[in-house]
Amino acid sequence: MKRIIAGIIALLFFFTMSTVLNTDSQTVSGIPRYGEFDLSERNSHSYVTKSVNDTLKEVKFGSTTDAETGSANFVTSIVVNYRSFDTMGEVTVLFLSATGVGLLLGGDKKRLLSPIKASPIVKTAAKIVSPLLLILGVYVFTHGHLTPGGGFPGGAIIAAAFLLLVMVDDERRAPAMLKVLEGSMGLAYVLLGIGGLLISGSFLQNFLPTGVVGNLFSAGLIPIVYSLIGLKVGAELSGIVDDFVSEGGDNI
Amino acid sequence: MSILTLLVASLLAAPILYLLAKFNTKIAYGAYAALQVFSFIYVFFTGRSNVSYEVIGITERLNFNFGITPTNWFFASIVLLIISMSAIFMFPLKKSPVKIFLLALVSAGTLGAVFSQDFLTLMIFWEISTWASLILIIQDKEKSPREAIKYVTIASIGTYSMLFAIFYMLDKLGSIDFSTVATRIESATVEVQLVILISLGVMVLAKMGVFPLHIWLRGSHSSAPDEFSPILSGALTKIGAFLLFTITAALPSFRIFSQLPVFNGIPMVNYTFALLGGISIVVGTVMAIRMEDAKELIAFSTVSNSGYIVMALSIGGTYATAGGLMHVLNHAMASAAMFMAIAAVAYRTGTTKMHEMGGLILKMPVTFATYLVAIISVAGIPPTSGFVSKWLIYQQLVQNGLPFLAFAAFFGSIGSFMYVFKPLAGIFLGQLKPQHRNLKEVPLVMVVPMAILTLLTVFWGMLPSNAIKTINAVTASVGINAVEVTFSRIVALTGEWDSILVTTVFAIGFFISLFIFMRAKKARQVDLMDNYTAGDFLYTSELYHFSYRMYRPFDRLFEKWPSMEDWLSSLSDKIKELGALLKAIFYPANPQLYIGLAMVAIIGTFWWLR
Amino acid sequence: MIQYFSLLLTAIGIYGLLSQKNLVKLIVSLNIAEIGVNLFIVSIGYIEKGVVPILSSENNSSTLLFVDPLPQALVLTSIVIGVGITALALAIIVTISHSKGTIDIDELTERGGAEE
Amino acid sequence: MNPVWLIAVPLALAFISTFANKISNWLLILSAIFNAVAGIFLSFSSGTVSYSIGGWRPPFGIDLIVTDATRILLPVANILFFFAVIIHFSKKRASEKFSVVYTISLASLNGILLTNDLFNLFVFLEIAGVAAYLLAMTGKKGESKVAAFKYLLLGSVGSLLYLLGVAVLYAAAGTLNISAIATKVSDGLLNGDVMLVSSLLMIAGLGVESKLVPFNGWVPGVFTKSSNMATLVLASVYPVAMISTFSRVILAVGDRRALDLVIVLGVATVLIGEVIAFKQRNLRSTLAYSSIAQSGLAIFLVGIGTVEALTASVMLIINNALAKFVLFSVDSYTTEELGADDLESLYGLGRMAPVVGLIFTVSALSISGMPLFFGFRAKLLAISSSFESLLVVPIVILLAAVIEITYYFRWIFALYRPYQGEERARLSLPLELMAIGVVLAAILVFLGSSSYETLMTFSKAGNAMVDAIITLGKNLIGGV
Repeated sequence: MKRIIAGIIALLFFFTMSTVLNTDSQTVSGIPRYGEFDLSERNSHSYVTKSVNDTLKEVKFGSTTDAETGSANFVTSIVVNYRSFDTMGEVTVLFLSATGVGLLLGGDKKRLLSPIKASPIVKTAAKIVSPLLLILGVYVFTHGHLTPGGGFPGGAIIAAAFLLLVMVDDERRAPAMLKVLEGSMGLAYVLLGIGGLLISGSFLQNFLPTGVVGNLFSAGLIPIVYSLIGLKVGAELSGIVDDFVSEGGDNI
Repeated sequence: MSILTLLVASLLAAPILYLLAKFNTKIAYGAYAALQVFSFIYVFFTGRSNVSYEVIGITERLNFNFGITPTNWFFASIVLLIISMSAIFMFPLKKSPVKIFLLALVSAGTLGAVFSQDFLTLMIFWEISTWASLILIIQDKEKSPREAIKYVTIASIGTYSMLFAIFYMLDKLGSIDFSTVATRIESATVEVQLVILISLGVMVLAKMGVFPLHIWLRGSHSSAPDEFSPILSGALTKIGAFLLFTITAALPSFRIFSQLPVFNGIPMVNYTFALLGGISIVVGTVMAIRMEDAKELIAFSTVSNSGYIVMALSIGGTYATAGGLMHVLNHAMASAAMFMAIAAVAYRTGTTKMHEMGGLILKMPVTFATYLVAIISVAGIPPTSGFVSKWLIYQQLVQNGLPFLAFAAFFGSIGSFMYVFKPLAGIFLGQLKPQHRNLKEVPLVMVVPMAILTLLTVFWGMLPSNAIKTINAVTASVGINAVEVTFSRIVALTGEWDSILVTTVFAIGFFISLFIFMRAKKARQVDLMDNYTAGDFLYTSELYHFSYRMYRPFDRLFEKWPSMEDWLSSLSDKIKELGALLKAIFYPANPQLYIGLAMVAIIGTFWWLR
Repeated sequence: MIQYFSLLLTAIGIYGLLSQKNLVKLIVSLNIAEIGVNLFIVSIGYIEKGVVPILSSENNSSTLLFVDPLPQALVLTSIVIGVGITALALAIIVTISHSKGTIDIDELTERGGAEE
Repeated sequence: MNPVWLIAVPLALAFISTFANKISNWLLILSAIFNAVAGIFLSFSSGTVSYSIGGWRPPFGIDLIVTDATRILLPVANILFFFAVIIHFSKKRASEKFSVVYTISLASLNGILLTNDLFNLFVFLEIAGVAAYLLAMTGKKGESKVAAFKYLLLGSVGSLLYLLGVAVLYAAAGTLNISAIATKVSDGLLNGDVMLVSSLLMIAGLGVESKLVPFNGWVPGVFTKSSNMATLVLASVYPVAMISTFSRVILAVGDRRALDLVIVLGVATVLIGEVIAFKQRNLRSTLAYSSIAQSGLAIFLVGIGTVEALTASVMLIINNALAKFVLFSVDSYTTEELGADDLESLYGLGRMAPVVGLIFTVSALSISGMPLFFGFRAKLLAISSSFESLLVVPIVILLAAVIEITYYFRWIFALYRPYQGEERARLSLPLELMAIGVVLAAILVFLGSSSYETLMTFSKAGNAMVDAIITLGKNLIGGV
C-alpha cells in the first residue's frame, strides 16, 4: 500500500514537472527545448565572453592578457570568481558537515578494524599509489583554471589517497594537523575575500594581475583559492573518513 | 475643563495613585474616591445640556473621538454614579496599591468608553477596563484562574468580533465614528450591514453576559473581590448597553433591515437579538434560583436583567427603548445595591454562603433595607423604579404582540421573586447564628452609598416622570418618539400609570400592615438548632438551614436542562480532540508521511491553480 | 529526452524516500533525487553543437558556441553540498543505530519516537 | 559599511576555532558582539543599497542588498543571537563543542537576510540547515538524533525542491539575480506554468524552514527534543531570517496564483498551530506549536502582498522573535530549575520569581495580541489588511486569536497559582535572563504604546518588502 501511494506520488511529481518542459515561446520565455536556446539571452553569455565589467571583445587562448578573471576554464571562472561567494558557502557547508560528523563520531583514539585483512601486495601497492594520487590531486586543483577539475575533485582525490591507506592499514589514523589545515585554509579563503574588500573595494574581488589566458600562472586569485579549497576539502574528507572509522560515536 | 481633560486626568491618576499608595494606601484611596465623586458631579451637572465633540488624532486614518451627546451623558451619569458610590463604599475595605491602580484604570477606561464617539475608541477604553477588571478578579481567590480563563475567552471573543467589525467598517464604509457610520450604513449592501451589526452584537452579548455568552458572569462575580462586584455588574455591563443602544438606535437598524423578513414589525436581526435576550432572561432566572452562593445568584440575576435590556433595546419602539434605558438605570442601581449589601454582609461575617447566615435583619438594618428595596426593584414591584421599566417594556411587547418574549419577561419577573427572596430569607430573616451575635452595622461610609442608591431607587419609583423626561431627551436625539409623561403620570398604550397615586396606596397599605404587625403577638425566639433537633447535636448543621436548597423541587425540574457551561467546556475538549486529529495528520511520527503530504500539497496545488 | 530522464530520476528518488524503511536507503533515495535534479540543471545548459566551456588550444576563442557554464558551476556546488549532507546523515544514522539499536524508520518512530 | 562583514567575520572566527578549540567560546561571543554592533550600525542608513561581491555588477555577480526591511530585521536577529549567546554562556557547563556551529549559523542567517541571488540563497539555506540539524542534535541522546534526522530528511527534500525551482526559473529567465528575475516576472516575460511550478517548489523549499504547513513536520520534534540554547536560537533567531526571506523571494519571483496558495497555507498553519497548541500540557511544546502558528500569521500576509500586510508581517516577525525569545528562555529556566515545564509544576513560579513571571506575562500577552503590547498593533494591522482577501480569512485569524489568548492565559494563570506540592528548593534567579527579559519586555511594551511615528519604521520596512527588490531590478536592467 505504502509503495503504491509512493509510486503514485512520484509519478504525479514526474508528470507535473514534465509540463513545464519545452515551454519556451516567442512571447514569453519558459524552459527551452533540450539543446535549443540562445546563450546570449542568459547571463552566462557575459561569463563566456568575459564581458561582465569589461567591454565585449574576443578572448583568445594563449594570447589575451588581463582579461576578466583570466581563467581559461569558464566553469572555474564562475565557481571561483564570478560566484566565488557561493563557493565560500559551499566550503562552509562541507566544513560544517565534517565538524558535525566529527562531533557525532569522532573523538575516539581506537579505530574500527576492517573485516578483511589486506594482503601484503595490496598494502605495498597502496603505499605506492597513494602518494601518486596525492600528486594527482595537487595537479588537479592547481590546474583548475585551465582544465576540468579544481579544488573539489582535487580534494576528493587526496581524500581517496587517504582512504586507500586507511583501508589497507588498520593502524592508520588522520594526523592531528588535518584540523589545523582545514581551519587555516578556510580562514585564508575568508581573509583573501576580506583582502579583496580592503584592496579593491569588494569582498572576494580579485586584486592580482590576471595574466595571459591559458598560462599556469594566470587568473589572479583563482589558482590560489582553488589550492586552498583543494587542501581544505582533502583535509575535510579525510577527516570524515577518519571519523567514520573511529570507534567513538554518540558522544554528544 | 473638558471631558478630555477629565479623561486624561483619570488615566494619569492610575500610576500616580499607585505610587502614592506605596506610601499611604488610605490617602491614595481617598484621592481615588474623591476623583470618582468629582467626575460624577462634574459630568452630571455640566454635561447635561451642552453637546460637544473632541478629537485626538492617533494616525492619519484613526482618531480618538470623544463627545457628549444626551446618550453619552445618560450612560456616563449612570456608570459614574455607580462607580463613585462603590468608591465610597469600598473605603473601609483592605486595599493594596495594585488594587487601587487597577480600580483607577477601570474607572478611566469606563469613562473613556462612555464618552467615545467612534467604535475604536469605545473598544480600546472598554478593553482597558475589561483587562484591568480581569486582573482585579484574579487578585484574591484561589479558584479564580479557572473562572478567569472563561472571562478571558468570552471577552476575547467579543473583542475580536468587535475588532473585526471595526476593520470591516473601515474597509467597506471608510469610517468608524458613530455618526458617519450611521449615515453610510444605509447605502451599504445587506451583507455588509448584517456582518457589521452581528459582529458588534456579539461584543454586546459577550460583555453584557447574555446567552449564549453568559457563562463568565457566574465565575467572575463569585471570585471577584466582594467590593468590586458592584462595579463589574452595575457599571461595566452597562457599557454593553451603550454599544447596543448605539447600534440599534443610533445606527438605524430598523430602517436598514426592513427589507429582510420582519416578525411582528421587528426585523429578523433585531428579533434574533431580542430572542437571545428572552432566552437569557429565562436561563438567568432559572440558574439564579438554583444558586447557593449569594454572589453567584446575583450574577445570574445580572444575566437575566441584561436579557431584559437586550430584549428591550432590540425590539425598539417608543416604549421598549425608553423602558430599556430605564432598566439600564435601575438595574445599575439595584445590582450595585444588592452587591453592596452582600459585600457589607460579607465584610462583617466573612462569607457569602447563604446557609451560613441568618437573622441579620436586626443587626444590619440599613443593609437589610438596601437589599430589600433593591430586590423589590429587580423583581419589578412598585413603588420602585424597577417596576416602571418593566411596565414600559410590557407595553411594547403587548403592542407588537410578541408572545414568547412576553412569556420570558413575565417568567423573569415571577422567577425573580423566587431568587431574590432566597438571600433575603437566608441572610436577613430567620434565626441569627450564634457566631453572629456580636455583629454590628457596617460603618457609616459604607451605609451612605447604599442609602443613596436605595433612596434613588425609591425616588424614581415614586416619580418616574423625572427619569423618563431625561430618557425622552436621549431617545429624541436619535429620532425615537418620546413617551408621554406628566408630573406624576406616564401615558402608554394600554393605559396610564400614576406613580404618586400608586405610591400613596402602597404607603397606606404598608402602614396598615405595619400597624397590624406591631399589634400582633410577638413570636417566641427559639435557638436555631433547637428548631430542628430538639437539642440533639448536629455535625452538618448547614444542611438544616432552611435556605439550603430552598427551591429543591424547582431545582429538580430544571436539572436535566442542557447547560451552556457544560457545552462550552466540552467545546474546549472538542478543540483538544481536533488538535489531536490535526496533529496525527500534520505531525505524524514517521517523517515519510509528512514528506508525502508535502509532495501531495505541491502537486495538488499545481493542478488546482493551473 | 535527458530532461525527462532526469525528472524521472528525481521521481524515483522521491518514491524511494516515501517507500523505504531503512534509513540508509532513505539517504540513498535522497541522493538519487539529488542526482536527478543535478542532471536536470546540467541539461538546461546544453546547447546543440556547443563545445566544452573551456578555452584550449583547439577551442581557442570566446566567440565559439559554448554550452552554458553556469549550470555546471551550480551543479558543482550542489554536488558538494550533497556530499556534506550525506556524510552528516550517515553519521547520524550510525549514532542512531548505536543508541537505538535499529535503523528501521517504523521501529524508530514507534519506539518512543512520537512527539508529545 | 559593507554588510558582507556580518558574514565574513563570523565565518573567519569559525574557521579559527577549529584549530583553537579552547577559545572557540570566546570566538563565538566575539562574533556575536561584532554582529550585534554591526547590525545596529547598519541600520542607521536608509534606502535600498546593493553591494556587489567580487566586484561584478549585480545581475551577473552575486550582490547583497540592504533595504529598509533588512535594517530592522538584521539588527533584531543579530541582537537576539547575542542575547542567546549571553544566556548560554552564563551557565557554567556550556560546552565549546558546538560553538563553531553557532558561529556559522550566525553567518548563514546574515547571508540569508542579505543575499539577492537565488542560488546564493540556496547555499546559505543549506549552511543554516546543516547548522540547524547539528543544533537539533544537542538534546537528549537518542531522541534528539531521531528528531534531527527527520529534520535533515525534510530539510534536504525541501532544499532539493527549492533547487529544482531555481533551476526551472534559471532555464526560463537566464539569470539568478532575484531583482532581475523580479523585473522579468513583473513584465510578464515568463511562461505561466514555469512560474507556477517554480513558485510552488520554492514555497515548499522555503516553507520547510519557515514552518509552513504541511512542510513543518520537523518543528515539534526538534523544538521539544533539542537543548535549550539550540531551541532558543532555532525558535527566535531563525524565523526572523527565514520568514522574511520567504516573503522577499516569493513576493519578488512568485506567481500571482501561488500567492493565493500562500494565503491558504498560512491561514491553515495558523489554525492548525493554535488548535494543537491549545491541546498541549507542556510549555515547550505549546510554544513550539505557537511558533508554527505565528509563522503562519506572518506568512499569510505575504500572500496578501499589500504594503500594509507586509508591514504587519514584519511587525509580527519581530514580535514573535522578541516574545518567543523570552518565553523559551523562561521555559529553559523552568526545566532547569524545576525539572519540568508542565502546567502543574509551573504553579507559583510567578510568585517565587516575580521578575520571571513578569517577563513571561508580558511576552505571552504580546504574542497573543493584547492591547498595550506590540503584538496587538501587529495583529490589528494584520487583521485590517486581511480584508483584502476573502472574508473568511480575517474570521479564521480572529478565531485562532481567541484560541491563542485562551491557552496563553492558561499558562499565565498557572504561573500565579499557588503551588501545593512538596517543598521546593529556593530558585536561583539568573541575572542575565532577567536583564534580557526585562529589556525585551520593555521593548514590547514600548513598541505597543509608542507613537505612530515609531511605527513608521515598520511601514517603511513593509514598503521595502514590496518595492525595493523590483525597483533595484528595474535599475539593473535599465543599466544593461
